[in-house]
Amino acid sequence: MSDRTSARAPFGRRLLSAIGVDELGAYRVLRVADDGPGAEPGQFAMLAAAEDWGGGEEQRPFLARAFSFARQVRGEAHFLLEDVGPGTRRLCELDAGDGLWVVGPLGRGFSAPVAGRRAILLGGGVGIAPLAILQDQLTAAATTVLLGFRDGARAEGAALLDGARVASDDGSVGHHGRVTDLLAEELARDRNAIVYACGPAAMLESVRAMCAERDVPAQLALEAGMACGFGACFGCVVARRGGGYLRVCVDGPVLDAHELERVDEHAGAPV
Amino acid sequence: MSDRTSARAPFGRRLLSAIGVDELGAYRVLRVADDGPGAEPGQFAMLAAAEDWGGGEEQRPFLARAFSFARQVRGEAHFLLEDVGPGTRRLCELDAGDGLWVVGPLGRGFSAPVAGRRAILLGGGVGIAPLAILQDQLTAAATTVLLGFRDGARAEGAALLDGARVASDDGSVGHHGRVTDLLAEELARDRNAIVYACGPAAMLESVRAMCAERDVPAQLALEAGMACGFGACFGCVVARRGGGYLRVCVDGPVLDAHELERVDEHAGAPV
Amino acid sequence: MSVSFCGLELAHPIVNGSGTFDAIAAHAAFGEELLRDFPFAAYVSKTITLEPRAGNPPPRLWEASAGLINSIGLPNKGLDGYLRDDLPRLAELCSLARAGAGVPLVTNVMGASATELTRLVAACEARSEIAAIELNVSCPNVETGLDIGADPRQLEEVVRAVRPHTGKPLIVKLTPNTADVALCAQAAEDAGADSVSLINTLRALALAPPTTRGGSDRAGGRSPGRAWLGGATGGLSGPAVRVVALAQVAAVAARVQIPVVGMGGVRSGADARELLDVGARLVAVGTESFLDPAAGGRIARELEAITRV
Amino acid sequence: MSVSFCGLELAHPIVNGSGTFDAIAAHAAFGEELLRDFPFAAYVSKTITLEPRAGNPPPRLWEASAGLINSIGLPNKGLDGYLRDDLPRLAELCSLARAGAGVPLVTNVMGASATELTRLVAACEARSEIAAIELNVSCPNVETGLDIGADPRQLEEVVRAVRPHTGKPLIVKLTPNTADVALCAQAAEDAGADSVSLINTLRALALAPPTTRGGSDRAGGRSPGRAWLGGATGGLSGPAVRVVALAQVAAVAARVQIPVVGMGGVRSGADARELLDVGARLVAVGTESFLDPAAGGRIARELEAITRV
Ligand SMILES: Cc1cc2nc3c(=O)[nH]c(=O)nc-3n(C[C@H](O)[C@H](O)[C@H](O)COP(=O)(O)OP(=O)(O)OC[C@H]3O[C@@H](n4cnc5c(N)ncnc54)[C@H](O)[C@@H]3O)c2cc1C
Ligand SMILES: Cc1cc2nc3c(=O)[nH]c(=O)nc-3n(C[C@H](O)[C@H](O)[C@H](O)COP(=O)(O)OP(=O)(O)OC[C@H]3O[C@@H](n4cnc5c(N)ncnc54)[C@H](O)[C@@H]3O)c2cc1C
Ligand SMILES: Cc1cc2nc3c(=O)[nH]c(=O)nc-3n(C[C@H](O)[C@H](O)[C@H](O)COP(=O)(O)O)c2cc1C
Ligand SMILES: Cc1cc2nc3c(=O)[nH]c(=O)nc-3n(C[C@H](O)[C@H](O)[C@H](O)COP(=O)(O)O)c2cc1C
Ligand code: FES
Ligand code: FES
Repeated sequence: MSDRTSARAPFGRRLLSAIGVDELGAYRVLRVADDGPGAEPGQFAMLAAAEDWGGGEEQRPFLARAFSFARQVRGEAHFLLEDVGPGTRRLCELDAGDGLWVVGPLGRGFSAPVAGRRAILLGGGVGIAPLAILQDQLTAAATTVLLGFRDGARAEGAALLDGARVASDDGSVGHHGRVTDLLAEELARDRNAIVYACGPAAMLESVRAMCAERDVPAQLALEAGMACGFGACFGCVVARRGGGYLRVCVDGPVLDAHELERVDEHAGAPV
Repeated sequence: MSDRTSARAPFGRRLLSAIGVDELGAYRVLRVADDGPGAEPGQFAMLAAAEDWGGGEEQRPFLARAFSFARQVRGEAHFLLEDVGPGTRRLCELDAGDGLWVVGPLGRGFSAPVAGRRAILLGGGVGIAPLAILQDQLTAAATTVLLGFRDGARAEGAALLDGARVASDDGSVGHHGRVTDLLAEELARDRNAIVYACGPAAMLESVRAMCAERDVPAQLALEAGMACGFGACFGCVVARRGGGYLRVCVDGPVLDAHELERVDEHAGAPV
Repeated sequence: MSVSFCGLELAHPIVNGSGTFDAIAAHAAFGEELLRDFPFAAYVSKTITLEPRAGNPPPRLWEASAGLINSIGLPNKGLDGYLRDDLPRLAELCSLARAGAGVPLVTNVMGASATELTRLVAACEARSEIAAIELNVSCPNVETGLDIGADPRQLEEVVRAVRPHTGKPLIVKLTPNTADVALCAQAAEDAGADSVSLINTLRALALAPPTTRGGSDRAGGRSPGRAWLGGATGGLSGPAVRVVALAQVAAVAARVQIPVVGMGGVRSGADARELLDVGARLVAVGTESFLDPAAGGRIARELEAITRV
Repeated sequence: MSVSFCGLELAHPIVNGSGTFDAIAAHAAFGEELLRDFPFAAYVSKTITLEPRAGNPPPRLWEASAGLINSIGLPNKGLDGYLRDDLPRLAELCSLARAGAGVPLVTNVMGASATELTRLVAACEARSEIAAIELNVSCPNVETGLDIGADPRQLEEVVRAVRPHTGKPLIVKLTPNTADVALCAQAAEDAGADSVSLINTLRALALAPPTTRGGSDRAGGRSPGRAWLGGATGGLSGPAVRVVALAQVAAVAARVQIPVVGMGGVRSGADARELLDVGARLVAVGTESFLDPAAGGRIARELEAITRV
């Protein structure tokens, strides 16, 4: 994991093939045979099925879809999928050997924790994906993992990381309430930490606010509707503190909490 | 088989399911579980796959596609398919149990042979489809079957009918030449016949001309690009003798040769 | 979901787009089921002209990405033929539609000039079977239709000339091939139109594929840029145009007071809901009926289900 | 497949559509491979305005049927920022592109008036890095861009005013949201334009989905007809508009003598071939680059393969 210089993507989309799609509670883990460059934790790829992408009543999906690298192991890239629409649905239905158009790794990932600070990995819903690959590479630093989910089926996603404290909105698993309650506890216990967060906009916004208040550094992995993923369309913006906009795909997806006034409602993972 | 009053289609598209797709040389036979009304020989249905219809680079197919009933047996409707584009390709890839949107049976079929006349069934390429179901129902009348194909792989389609004399453009099977050569022979031998023809436009045109010359009645099953299949779009027309146009989907697809000045280049089966 | 439109009480807001549903042919194909489950709350005839028209030479259709290009060329029997043969039959079918409840019959007419349109409208005025009249000033396949509809001034003149000749609801069908469709809608309203409908098809072009299915060239030798359609250019409809239609309908509904009939690429109740949400009073279904003759009814039911939520 | 365009010699006919490829960002993402396999034979900058613009608030994108609606709002650093920061960097990248062979740099500018446009053009004239200038009079997201471009008279005035201020090739990018685009092209030619380019995006609207992925309503309670895009209406691009673009490019190429840059929904060499066949000199690729940053190069190769046949 580097300091804000991230892995470079091969130019042009690559045709890779799916190894398989495994269930993980309410989520799916898509495994892709990927001989490409290693991804920085927090980087993403634009994915589209090579066959049967679009059509039907909606005549969608048309564009590729953005997904965080959840893990990279021996020539495999793993992506954590939540079926929220036609694109994710199609990707969840990929069979072993099916072709996949891939552009990436793209964007700027998480940066290394300041020495001596505990790394708190805080994820909500499918937003836990980039924290898994982050944990894989944070071997050195002491880490605390806090994950929040809507319900029990989604909470099974926690298996993607080691030693997670879990919260669920419906109380079916772990703490009955928000994962940010757990963050409050942890920071109350020891503030000498850096927070790496990814999840719904509302969650990211309270993480931003809490960390600002307690003056704890925080890196937020944002989301935004994307057409290209490499800075071409200027479509994926969020408001930057002090005016103007940032392109989530090239200025992020990981942004330092200080770069934002607040986290826009559109800038988070599927709720 | 009636006299120009054809079977009526249920109103609205029906969701049927594919039983399977069998190879028949260069063609495929799509078998569909169909509890609908019996089709008249020459009638057709508009078909579209319920899933994965469209999308991809071309963002096609969008409309349903027209196919002649090739056979109906115990709750099964059979269609003979030739892969000539995205729609036929998708239909050729249907798996057992896959859903299919079906509108039909549509159009006006062949009419019964005048008593005492021999029925000559003349087909070219995938145009042999409606002749199979016609033969099934022509039990009474004496019939002669003449089929022409581009090559050997296509000529295997002849198995769809009984006792066919075959011609092939490349000479790989049967008569080396055009199926209309065989028609000339047959009519030279005995003109007391009625010709039922379906195939490429050029073939239908020479059948029309030959029969007109020899004043042998002929019924031609035409094709045309169709959007609806039930007379709604006025898109499927061919020029009518004496001016104006006929809608192939409702005035045909089977037309009496006399209704046409000539067979338009767009009015035949895939070449 | 019943709705009133220019004094007509409709069972639901879904009607057909002119020229996309031939009730006579559909009845022949589908029989009584069509009448029992008639998909539209009002029936709109295809465009009628003063003189008979054979329409454009084939091919008349091209499948585009998520859409259809047509160049039909308004084939019709002409005013006299329509009044003599088709109108009585259509009126009968409309009276039997929806299991006898009946649906109003709208006749769509097009003329090359105010004079022609006036004759057409006056003739419709005289026929009690006709509940409302739609002026097609927007068909991209016919020069005049385009010109009149695209220019607010000309459009206003024509509608003013026609208006006095009928007391029936007068719907002006606008062309989408214009810089500011709201201006055209405004002109129609100022001239006394009771409603505007849109969108008609977007001008589009399809070229003959260099090679046909057999690999042999239909045209005999590559002829670059050769138009596929017998009518050369055509009109694009279907899902591809839906969001363009939505923008135009929203702009028009925001501008005029008269009810708007919105159409363009509607495939579902959700699509219809969007047109209503931006201000349309009725929604017309065209191309989707080609994929499913019963689409109008399905869309009306889906619409009711969403709306009840 | 080399082609000459307004005195520039291009290696092939494929360029990028303005605003659809940020060479600086792409170089940061893909590195030297981008320069080695640079997908375009000329590079067109995104639209530059006199003053800096932040662009429209998000969301800025909506996926339509076989297309994309955008409401970006022309974010840019303004003329001074462009000349100071971006132009030198873009010029450097263009000179290194195609393994050092280099590609000409076209700068696209937009102004709310002839005066603004004149200042922009004059400034570009003074910079040797700029090989040609494209006037954006067609952006549907910005009122003025639309108005100027849609009205042949206004368009002619503006181009006449601007023309004397540059000796560089002047390309006028036309709006497709007009009644007769050939008339606008004619006006541009009469006023001294060296080329016209089209189509820009079709005005389109997307509504916020009543419920979001979680089933909860983003807006808090159904708000019918609420626009999804921060800029309200947007512009449609991609395959959905291809046949509309083909019709407009054909109409324009038939009308004017100056070379035409055709674009709209091009995904393949076959699509590009069709635009060339109806009279375009160059073909621009926009939305397809989003699906594949290297699309331009692939399309150029496919085009060459078809054309050789
Ligand atoms: C950097 C980044 C990383 C991501 N990582 C992951 C990940 O690891 N795992 C994961 O599951 N997801 C991830 N996402 C989110 C994922 O990209 C989206 O869920 C996906 O694009 C949805 O596509 P869809 O077709 O399934 O759903 P869509 O139909 O695109 O709908 C998804 C949401 O978009 C909106 N929407 C609905 N219709 C449209 C439309 N026509 N046009 C535009 N927006 C519409 C609605 O809010 C809807 O809820 C990531 C996103 C980004 C930007
Ligand atoms: C009454 C009737 C009965 C038929 N019966 C049979 C049958 O039994 N078996 C069978 O295999 N076929 C039959 N056909 C033909 C069949 O409908 C067509 O082969 C099919 O529609 C082709 O669809 P596609 O998507 O595979 O190919 P398409 O892409 O539609 O191409 C097929 C041909 O259409 C033209 N074409 C190409 N692109 C387009 C486009 N974008 N829009 C419009 N035209 C285009 C070209 O000439 C091309 O060769 C019948 C047709 C009719 C009208
Ligand atoms: C095949 C076809 C024929 C049409 N004929 C007419 C017509 O005769 N008169 C008319 O006003 N509009 C006509 N239209 C336009 C439709 O009424 C409608 O405005 C347009 O198709 C957009 O709606 P849709 O996308 O739901 O089809 C026709 C459209 C199609 C596709
Ligand atoms: C996201 C996006 C941004 C665009 N920005 C500009 C722009 O800044 N200036 C301009 O003249 N055209 C702009 N366009 C229009 C394109 O250059 C092109 O004309 C249009 O997208 C049609 O081509 P396509 O279908 O290949 O994308 C933009 C298009 C898109 C999709
Ligand atoms: S997604 Fe296109 S600029 Fe970010
Ligand atoms: S296919 Fe529509 S009228 Fe024949």
